[in-house]
Amino acid sequence: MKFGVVTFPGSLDDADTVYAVRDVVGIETIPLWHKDRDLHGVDCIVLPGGFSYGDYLRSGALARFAPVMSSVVDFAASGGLVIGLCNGFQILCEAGLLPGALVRNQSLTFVCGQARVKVERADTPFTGLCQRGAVLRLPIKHGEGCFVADESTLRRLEDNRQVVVRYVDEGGAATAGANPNGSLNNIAGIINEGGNVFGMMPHAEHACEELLGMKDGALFFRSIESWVGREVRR
Amino acid sequence: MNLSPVDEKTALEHGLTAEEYAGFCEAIGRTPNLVELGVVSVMWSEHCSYKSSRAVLRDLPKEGPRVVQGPGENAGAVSIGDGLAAVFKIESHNHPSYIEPYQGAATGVGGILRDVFTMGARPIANLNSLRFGSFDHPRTRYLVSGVVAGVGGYGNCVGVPTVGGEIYFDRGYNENILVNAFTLGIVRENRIFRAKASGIGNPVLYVGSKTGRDGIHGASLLASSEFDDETEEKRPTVQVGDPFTEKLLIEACLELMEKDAVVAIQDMGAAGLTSSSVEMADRGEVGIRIDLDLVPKREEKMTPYEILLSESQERMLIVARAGAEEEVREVFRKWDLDAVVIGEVTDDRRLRVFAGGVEVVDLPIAPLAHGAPVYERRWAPPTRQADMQRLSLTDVPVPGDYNVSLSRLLASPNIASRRWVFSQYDQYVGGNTVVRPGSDAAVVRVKGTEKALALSVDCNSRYCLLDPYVGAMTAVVEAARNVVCAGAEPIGVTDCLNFGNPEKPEVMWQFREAIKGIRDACNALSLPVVSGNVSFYNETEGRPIPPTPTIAVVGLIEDVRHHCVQWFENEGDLVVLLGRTREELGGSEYLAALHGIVRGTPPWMDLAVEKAVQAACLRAIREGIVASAHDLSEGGLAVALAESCISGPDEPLGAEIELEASIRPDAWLFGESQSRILMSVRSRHLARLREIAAEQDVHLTVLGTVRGSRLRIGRLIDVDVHDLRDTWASSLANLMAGDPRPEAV
Amino acid sequence: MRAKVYVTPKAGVLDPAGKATERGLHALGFGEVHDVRLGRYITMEVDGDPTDVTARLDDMCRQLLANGVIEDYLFEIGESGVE
Amino acid sequence: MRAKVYVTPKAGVLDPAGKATERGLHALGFGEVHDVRLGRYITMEVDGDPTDVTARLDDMCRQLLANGVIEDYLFEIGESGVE
Ligand SMILES: Nc1ncnc2c1ncn2[C@@H]1O[C@H](COP(=O)(O)OP(=O)(O)O)[C@@H](O)[C@H]1O
Ligand SMILES: [Mg+2]
Repeated sequence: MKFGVVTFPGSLDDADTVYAVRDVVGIETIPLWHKDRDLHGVDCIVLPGGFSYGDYLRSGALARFAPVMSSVVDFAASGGLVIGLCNGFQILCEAGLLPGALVRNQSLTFVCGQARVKVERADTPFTGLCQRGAVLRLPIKHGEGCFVADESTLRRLEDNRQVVVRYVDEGGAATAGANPNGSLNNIAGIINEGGNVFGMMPHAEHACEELLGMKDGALFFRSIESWVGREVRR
Repeated sequence: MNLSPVDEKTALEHGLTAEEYAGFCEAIGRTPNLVELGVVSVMWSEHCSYKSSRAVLRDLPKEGPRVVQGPGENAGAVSIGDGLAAVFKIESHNHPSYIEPYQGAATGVGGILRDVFTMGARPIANLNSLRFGSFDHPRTRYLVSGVVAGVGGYGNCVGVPTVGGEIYFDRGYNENILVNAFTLGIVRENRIFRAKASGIGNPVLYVGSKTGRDGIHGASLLASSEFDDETEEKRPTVQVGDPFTEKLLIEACLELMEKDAVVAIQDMGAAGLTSSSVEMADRGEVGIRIDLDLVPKREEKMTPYEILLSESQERMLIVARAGAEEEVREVFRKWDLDAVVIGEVTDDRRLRVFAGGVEVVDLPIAPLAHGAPVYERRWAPPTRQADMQRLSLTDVPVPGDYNVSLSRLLASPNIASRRWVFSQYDQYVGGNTVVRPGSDAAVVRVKGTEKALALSVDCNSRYCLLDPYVGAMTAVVEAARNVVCAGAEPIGVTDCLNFGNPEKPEVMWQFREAIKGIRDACNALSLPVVSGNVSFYNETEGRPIPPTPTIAVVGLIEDVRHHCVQWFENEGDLVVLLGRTREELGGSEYLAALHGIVRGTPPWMDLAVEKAVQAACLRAIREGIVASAHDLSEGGLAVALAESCISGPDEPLGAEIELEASIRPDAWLFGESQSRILMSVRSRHLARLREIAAEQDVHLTVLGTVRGSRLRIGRLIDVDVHDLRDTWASSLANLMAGDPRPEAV
Repeated sequence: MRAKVYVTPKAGVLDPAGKATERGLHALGFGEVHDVRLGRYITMEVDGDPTDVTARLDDMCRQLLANGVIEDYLFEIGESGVE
Repeated sequence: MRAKVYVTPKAGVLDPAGKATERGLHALGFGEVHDVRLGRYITMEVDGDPTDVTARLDDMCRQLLANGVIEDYLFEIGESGVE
């Protein structure tokens, strides 16, 4: 099992992701460079957090044109696993690999803190080791994390059970108070119809180490590892 | 291009005095032209030359066994072992932030980051220290929301976490806010880069953003007729930051520094190309020749004057090894940045600048740099000083209901939770933040080692107003005490000295007293000052700000597992106080917020006692017997107790304090006696803690027990901690909610 | 030649920035304002044959300047309109 | 009535967003583009006497919609212009 973490100009959590997955969780992980189309045989691509190209026009708008992204699109089309965290989620939406878009937080301010998310689907490659309904604690830090989509898209997402994680309160209820950015239906992360492309605003990579206060994030990377392991055996 | 000699009138318009102008003419043996006048006026400005402060700053202790780089470079550096050094500095960006709060604060953060990564250090943490006017001033909310968004906007986008800081509100800053930004970076000790040009013939490269007409000094001057034919746009423009480019610049510079190509490097900060080239040449005792035609420009028809004095952001000047030009260009190309050879190092110890084939500047380096004037400004205490220090407590009524007093104090903008501020900052990026904002000091681990660094920035300017000597001392020891409470040994200081007009004797007196205070405190705690910044002329309509010598302390934790936080951890732990409580209310937040009184003398400071308390606390934390440690500051014992109950990430814990007041109850609860630390420990560790305290001759009192969900203090206070938390947690957000202006619509 | 591009949030798509701006205006006493929508206004110089420019601008908008999922766009070419 | 507000970075002020957008357009093969500047486009409904609206809008721009230190603004009232 090998992860590849893409560095775009302006990526910020790329090195942290490599460190967390490789050195803390202990799964082979290599950096990928935005100008390089070669994916170096990775099993899962991570699009990390940050402000790719400054995110000045719209977050994620420019990153999708990087040379590496054409390989990512092909990889996803052939069923490869892709996970986008924060800016990575924004890029996946901009690239059309995930539906909807992420716009300015309702508060119009950047928000950093801990969020609780409920795992709505434990049968995806990204969440296989989670309990369905489990409430995880993960950091968030973004200015444009408000998930929006038109009504029919939103309905389709819910009907197809593509919402993987949702912002909830301690009791597991998706209340307005638990919603840090105004996302429709408290959506924190979604998966594509094919079930191989996943994006979420919370930062799994910053929740892998007890010393840093949270470790639920490691579940996502371990889930992917175990899913890939099973695929290989099959 | 007009290169004829200037006259004295123009020199005065540039802010030089008649004597300075005459002195400069004499030093260079002729009358400068306008471009040269621009160069000398910025080099001799207070900001670049430290002409009013240099003589006084000599007093600060700058040496110590850990010091790798003291003041004089872009930033200071102290060794943290394992071949690594911590590089840090704090800097002000006060005036720009008042004019344009978002961009002013943002570019302040950008500037201090460059100071640190020019040394070869990767920035891993930012702090910010902010001062605003009171909430009844119409501009305060606008300034607060803009500055906080700007600090976050820049730091978040470059990927350096903001892990702490301070923010205070006081009428004294109504028209003159303070924005001080701090950056800490880590570097291998033997790979520190300095800004000392050398190697005759070595190329000088310009890297980063293009030059525009940003923030050129002397706004009034630009309107002078001399510029009519050459300047399209006379209006001086505000500097706008581009954190994305800065991020690329960080990566490119650090990557380049891994190679053997860089001889010297400096960022283009205040006075841009001028000060960076002059200072690099001065340190290396060489000359420098620059061709302005080669400088990448953003705008057309820029004059040599504008190019030399532009303060466009995200730019650096590099002296490279001859022959390494292509290597430099290649690295910058990888990061999509400009890198252009614009000149070379020369042996004539002169600054020579060419434009359009014409020599527009030919000046000796020495008089521009260390030849700048040094003033012994006159000083005298303000006439009101003695009066301000008079306080008669008999005239201060004791509160009827201490629950109400506590709750009002917790809602005071100077004590309430700062979450509204720091939730706008990325605290996680970098993956090193062990203790995020919200405890006495932030803790960041040092990857690849067992170590961590604790950081705190502090200054109680009310104390400094009432007694700048004691106030400045207190700033140092409080920052150090915060770091100790996190389990760290303080190892270095950087200061940002924000004062009024130094030409006023009262301001100079405040400044001198403050320096003495910093000196004495640093000497007592064996703390070197390795970098700093002076910001004078913080006044409006003749009224100076309260003296604000902001102090940041960096502390070392040898084993990151032994870090400590301020909130109670376990039901049943004993609550213990180190240090003594005196009947002291002068300068307290209690008097100011609840009685509207700002007078008296600040709390007594005994440096020997302080040192002992810190030593005892650190010892106990290192032995692993402390569950929580919290410095007592604004709001005193009661506020510290409340904070330990409610500031943690989980459910609040209550406490039962049996002890009764032995002095005036409001002084006992809310007085701000120094050198005190509130701890919680498992009862089985009490005996050992007593031993440690006895060894250091530190007074120890067992106050009570962590228990339940009420905070009960003797017969004075009995409240539900959830209520306290709600009051404390929502206050700043409520105060800011009155701001109709969403930042950067 | 000069081109101006107007990008607006699609009708029906949540516009938090527009809403916040409206709240801000109300708080400042401009209660007469409603339906505030916040978009982008992009100006640029474009070289080339005027007949091609329209098609090129349309490409730019579709590929980059607007996000078709949530935004509409319009553009103008030439010296007319608001500077 | 309908109002449209155009907010643009002042001439000479660095516009990182415009710069990044220009670079993005170049990378996408739109090399014919230069001087890209990025501003805001705000639309709203305003009630009230048409003769007062101009003054009110000017106030809104100065107080909230534009940052006078680094931005210029312009507005249009009525049905004309780009929707
Ligand atoms: N401007 C700011 N930016 C980031 N963190 C801040 C800021 N102001 C305060 N904080 C954080 O809030 C907490 C409380 O600050 P403060 O009241 O100054 O603490 P103390 O009195 O212990 O020095 C600290 O953790 C501090 O780092
Ligand atoms: Mg403090």
